[in-house]
Amino acid sequence: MVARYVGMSAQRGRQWWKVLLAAAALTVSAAARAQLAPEPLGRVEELPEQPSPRWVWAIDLVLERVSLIDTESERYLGSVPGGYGTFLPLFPRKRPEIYIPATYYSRRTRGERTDVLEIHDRKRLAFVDEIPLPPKRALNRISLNHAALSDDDRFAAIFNWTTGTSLSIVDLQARRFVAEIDTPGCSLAFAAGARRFFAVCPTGALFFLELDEQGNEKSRFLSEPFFDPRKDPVTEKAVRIGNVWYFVSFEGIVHPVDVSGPQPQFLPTWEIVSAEERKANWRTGGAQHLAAHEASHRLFVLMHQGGRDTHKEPGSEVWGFDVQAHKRVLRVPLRFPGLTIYGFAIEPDQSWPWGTGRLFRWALDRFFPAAVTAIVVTPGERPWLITASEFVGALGIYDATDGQFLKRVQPIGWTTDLLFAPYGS
Amino acid sequence: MVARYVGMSAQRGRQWWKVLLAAAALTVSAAARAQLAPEPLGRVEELPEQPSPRWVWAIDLVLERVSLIDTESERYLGSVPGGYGTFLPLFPRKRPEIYIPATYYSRRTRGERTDVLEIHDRKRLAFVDEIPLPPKRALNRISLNHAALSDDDRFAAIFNWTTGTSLSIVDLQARRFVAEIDTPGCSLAFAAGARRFFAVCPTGALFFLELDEQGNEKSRFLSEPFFDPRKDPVTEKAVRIGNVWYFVSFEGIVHPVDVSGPQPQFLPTWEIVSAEERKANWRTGGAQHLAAHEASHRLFVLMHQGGRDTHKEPGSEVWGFDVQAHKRVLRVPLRFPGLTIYGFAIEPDQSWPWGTGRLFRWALDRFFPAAVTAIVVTPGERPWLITASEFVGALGIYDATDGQFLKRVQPIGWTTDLLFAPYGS
Amino acid sequence: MRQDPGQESRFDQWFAALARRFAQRTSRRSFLARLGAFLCGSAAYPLLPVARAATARREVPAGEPGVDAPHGDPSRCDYWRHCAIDGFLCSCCGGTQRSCPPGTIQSPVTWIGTCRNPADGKLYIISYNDCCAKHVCGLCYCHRNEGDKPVYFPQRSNDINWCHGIDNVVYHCSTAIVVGEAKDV
Amino acid sequence: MRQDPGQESRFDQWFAALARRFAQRTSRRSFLARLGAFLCGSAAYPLLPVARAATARREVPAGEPGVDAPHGDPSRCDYWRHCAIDGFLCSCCGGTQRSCPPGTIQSPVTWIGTCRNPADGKLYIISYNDCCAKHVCGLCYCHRNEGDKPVYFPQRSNDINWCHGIDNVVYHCSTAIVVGEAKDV
Repeated sequence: MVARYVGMSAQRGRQWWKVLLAAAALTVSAAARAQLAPEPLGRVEELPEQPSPRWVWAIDLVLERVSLIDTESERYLGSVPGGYGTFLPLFPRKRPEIYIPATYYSRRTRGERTDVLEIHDRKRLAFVDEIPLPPKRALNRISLNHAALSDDDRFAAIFNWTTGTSLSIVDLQARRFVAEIDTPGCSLAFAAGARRFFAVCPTGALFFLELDEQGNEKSRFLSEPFFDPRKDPVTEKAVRIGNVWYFVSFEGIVHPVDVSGPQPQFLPTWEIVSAEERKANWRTGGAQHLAAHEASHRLFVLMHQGGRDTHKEPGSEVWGFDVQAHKRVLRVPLRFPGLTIYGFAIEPDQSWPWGTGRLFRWALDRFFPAAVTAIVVTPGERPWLITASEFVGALGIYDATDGQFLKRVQPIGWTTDLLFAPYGS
Repeated sequence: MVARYVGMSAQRGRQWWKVLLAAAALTVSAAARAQLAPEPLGRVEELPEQPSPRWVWAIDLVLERVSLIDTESERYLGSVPGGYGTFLPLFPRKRPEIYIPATYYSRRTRGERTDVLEIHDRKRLAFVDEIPLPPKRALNRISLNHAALSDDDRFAAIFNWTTGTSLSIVDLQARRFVAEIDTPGCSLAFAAGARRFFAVCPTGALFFLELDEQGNEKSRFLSEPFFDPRKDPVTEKAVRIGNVWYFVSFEGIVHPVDVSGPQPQFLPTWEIVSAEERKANWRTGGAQHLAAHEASHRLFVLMHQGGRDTHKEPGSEVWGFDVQAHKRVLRVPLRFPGLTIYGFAIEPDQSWPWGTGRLFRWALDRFFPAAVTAIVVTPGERPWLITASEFVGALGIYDATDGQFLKRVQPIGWTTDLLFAPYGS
Repeated sequence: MRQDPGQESRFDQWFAALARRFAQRTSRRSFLARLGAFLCGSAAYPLLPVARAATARREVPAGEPGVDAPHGDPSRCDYWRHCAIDGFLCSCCGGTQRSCPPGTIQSPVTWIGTCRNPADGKLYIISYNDCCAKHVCGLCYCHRNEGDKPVYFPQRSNDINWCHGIDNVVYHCSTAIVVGEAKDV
Repeated sequence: MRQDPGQESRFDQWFAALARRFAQRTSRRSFLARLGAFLCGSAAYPLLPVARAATARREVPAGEPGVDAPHGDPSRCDYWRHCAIDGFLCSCCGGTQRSCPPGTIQSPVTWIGTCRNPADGKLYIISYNDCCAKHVCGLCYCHRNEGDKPVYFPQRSNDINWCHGIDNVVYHCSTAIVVGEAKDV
């Protein structure tokens, strides 16, 4: 709908070409007698069995879906719908499936509410099955860590928020809802082993939930507070490397939590900003401001310059840290991921007058705020840093090893909320 | 979501103001000791009993609703949701209600389909009741004349399209579905009296359906063809003045159909474009390219300059005709209704540097294509011509008597599909 | 419509003046803002210099102009087969001009157009089968109306939602499939 | 961030040059297009010179700055009560900063902020009750984070969907209601 005029301008262009064509047709037709054969109906595409580490999923809240993009070949591969409101897709390591905790009303925004865990096939990107859930899942602005898969893909935990808090446990092997287990005022859902999840409490403590083989509660454990939510809270957007979860606070303190043992180990904290950088007001912020690369033990943090309470402001740089050395090893100045309007990319091509293309690119990179709100890093050998800005359907691609800007991939939608690169090689 | 940065820029501004404020506060606080009282919770607005002729409803397909705007006071009054896909709201003359033929899937875009005729209260803009329909209503791009109310508001007819065609008849007094009545390949739904509807057939004929007191079929009648759909089809967007429906063809021929008698009377056709104008390629086009003013017997037609097959191209002028004299009495050059992005109006205000406001307005009106896709005229004494462009949430307002441009009313949404001014005084 | 060549120069003068003036009294950013505010509209509408969708799939059958020809790129609105299409191009949504994106269902019923293939100068009947059962694709919208008729003339109407003959009427995108050669009209 | 005054003049030169060059080789329309294409982005983002919503309702209680003061207009994001809001302003959606639009339901539970009223220099507790049960309003989005905390600290988190304590969690818009004076902190 939205780009009807675009179609029309193309049409105007066509009127003009028609003249040439008429001519062309006459001349050509004598020569080339290429006769097109009738084509089969009903063809539907399928994806290869083996996903690529550079396949990236991107949530678009306006188009109500999560889209799959091959950043290597720069192809839009397809999408999976998300239902009403925000949602967090889950990507199992073993099964060729995608799980979507989704919410529906019988009349779109009124009537009866139904929550389900949807199972979609990864090859056909088609709905397969749904598992009914208590209609309680949290519909918060940023859905990161609002659901989790156990390390063996057997169980899913979905975070419920009704002013009270709980976790819905689903057995993905048996494809059935197991139990709703209350979490004493603690929020979110993080995996910590094959039978364990944890949540963050308002006190700054962690609440651990151990499951039995059926997925019912086996035991629970409340840790000591490891930070002060009133002084300097950690964000909800922690990322995991191996058995360590990395929480980062508004002021840039990294709180590593090792969940390998029976009890969580709060490893020594460290800072991502030096004294001078702090003076220069460098802070982390954004919707998805952390990313990790397992193999190289790298933590990537989205940074900007701003005062207090700017913990949701978009970023202008990404800083890469070695989580073992606690040292910064990479500093990537960011560019705006790409200009799209109503799903159309504004990008120089042959139709642009000579020189204007280079001018446009230069001006875009030179004068345009990077405005990056989400980052992710692809797994595997030569990792790529993928960036997005929430009001455009575009991806900025960088070499995650040396920070080199590689390319833009667009259009991929109308808006871009969160990014996922789940397919390790 | 979409305008987060706007909030932020405001925020930056605020940082600056804080300084002033701190100062201000100190000085002021001593003097003005205005103490704000706690405010009540739970307040919900209601509309006045008596609607105004200058209340205009505007469909926004991106925000999935029809919004009510008081074009006189320039206030956004509220909205009614529309369910999945395109829809045509119905506005009864007698009851303080709004009817929405709506479609829902149990899982948003999959699962079981349910079609209902929704009843919403005009004062509270709240859902009241729903009447189940056969899940067959047509979901075409432009919903104009896809449903109709009988002249006495007793019955509604909803156009069904499943490659076959039919009408769903609803008794609005008893609030119950009465019957699905097939229309032999004929489409759309127009009112022609208290117990009669008609549809347009592919042959260029009209199909009339007479109902009994219960709303069941009493008799049917197929007219002679009154135009040639292959040569010069009339559009689906006919408007009504008294008992005459005015159909206008792609080439600008007006086909008036008088439905007052037991049989339709095809009145003499007339043209809206002179020979010279035709040479200058003046054509009618747009999504909602016709409007009518009952009292003054005026027909308003959205016009543009373009070649064949431009019957959906946006308009640059509105021409007003006296349907009795078949003469043009008004020619209104149009302006772009207004620039909005993500529901924000780009409009000069005190925050703009001196002079830039006037420059902006001047440039907008001088260089910007009018790009009008929908028009409507308010009923009553001093009618207003209301214009909209489908990719912006803005209304352009003109005096429908002398064509004077009066003002812009914005923002009213993200996109604007169709307009309705149903409240005659 | 408002293409008045006589205005060209006046406009440029005005524009240069405007630019200087803005630059003097406001910061670069707000300068861009004011200007952008006015222009972005223009950009968003008929004037939009949209690039062909780089993320689209370009499947080019033998006997067609080829992706680099003006009408040869299936991801462009002016691809020759699109002469009567109204919808989102499946080539941009995970499918091609001849196949549906993963997880959608192709509607068996449809409307048709008659388009000329520049490569052989012949007219072909093009069937614009919709791909259905997933929410609207939203990429590469294209609307052309050669021979389009109102909805009461279905087989030639591109305003109709053609997701029918299957159990879901949710529209996702449109294909453009060659049915056969048409008699020259 | 990229506010480098030193660039000012260079930019303007570049710009003037660009303008002339474009004007020479392209029509006014496509000139606007190219330029607009680049600028509209800038306009759509931090730089956007959005007007206050003319269609909003401005209910100004006694003891507040008043609509013409920078922080006095309830339809503006920088209205003093909005210091910790994240959502669409109900004043733009058919309600006011203190009441919900017709046909919505006000959530009884909510998050709060502490904002200073410029008119009396005092701090007030503001309750940002959501109006619910209608699809998102989409007008006058405003996001400010003074004192905002993560979702695990609910009473101070504006990222939480607060449509609760009623039978429908669909979010439409947010109010900003004075609960009472706060101890100066």
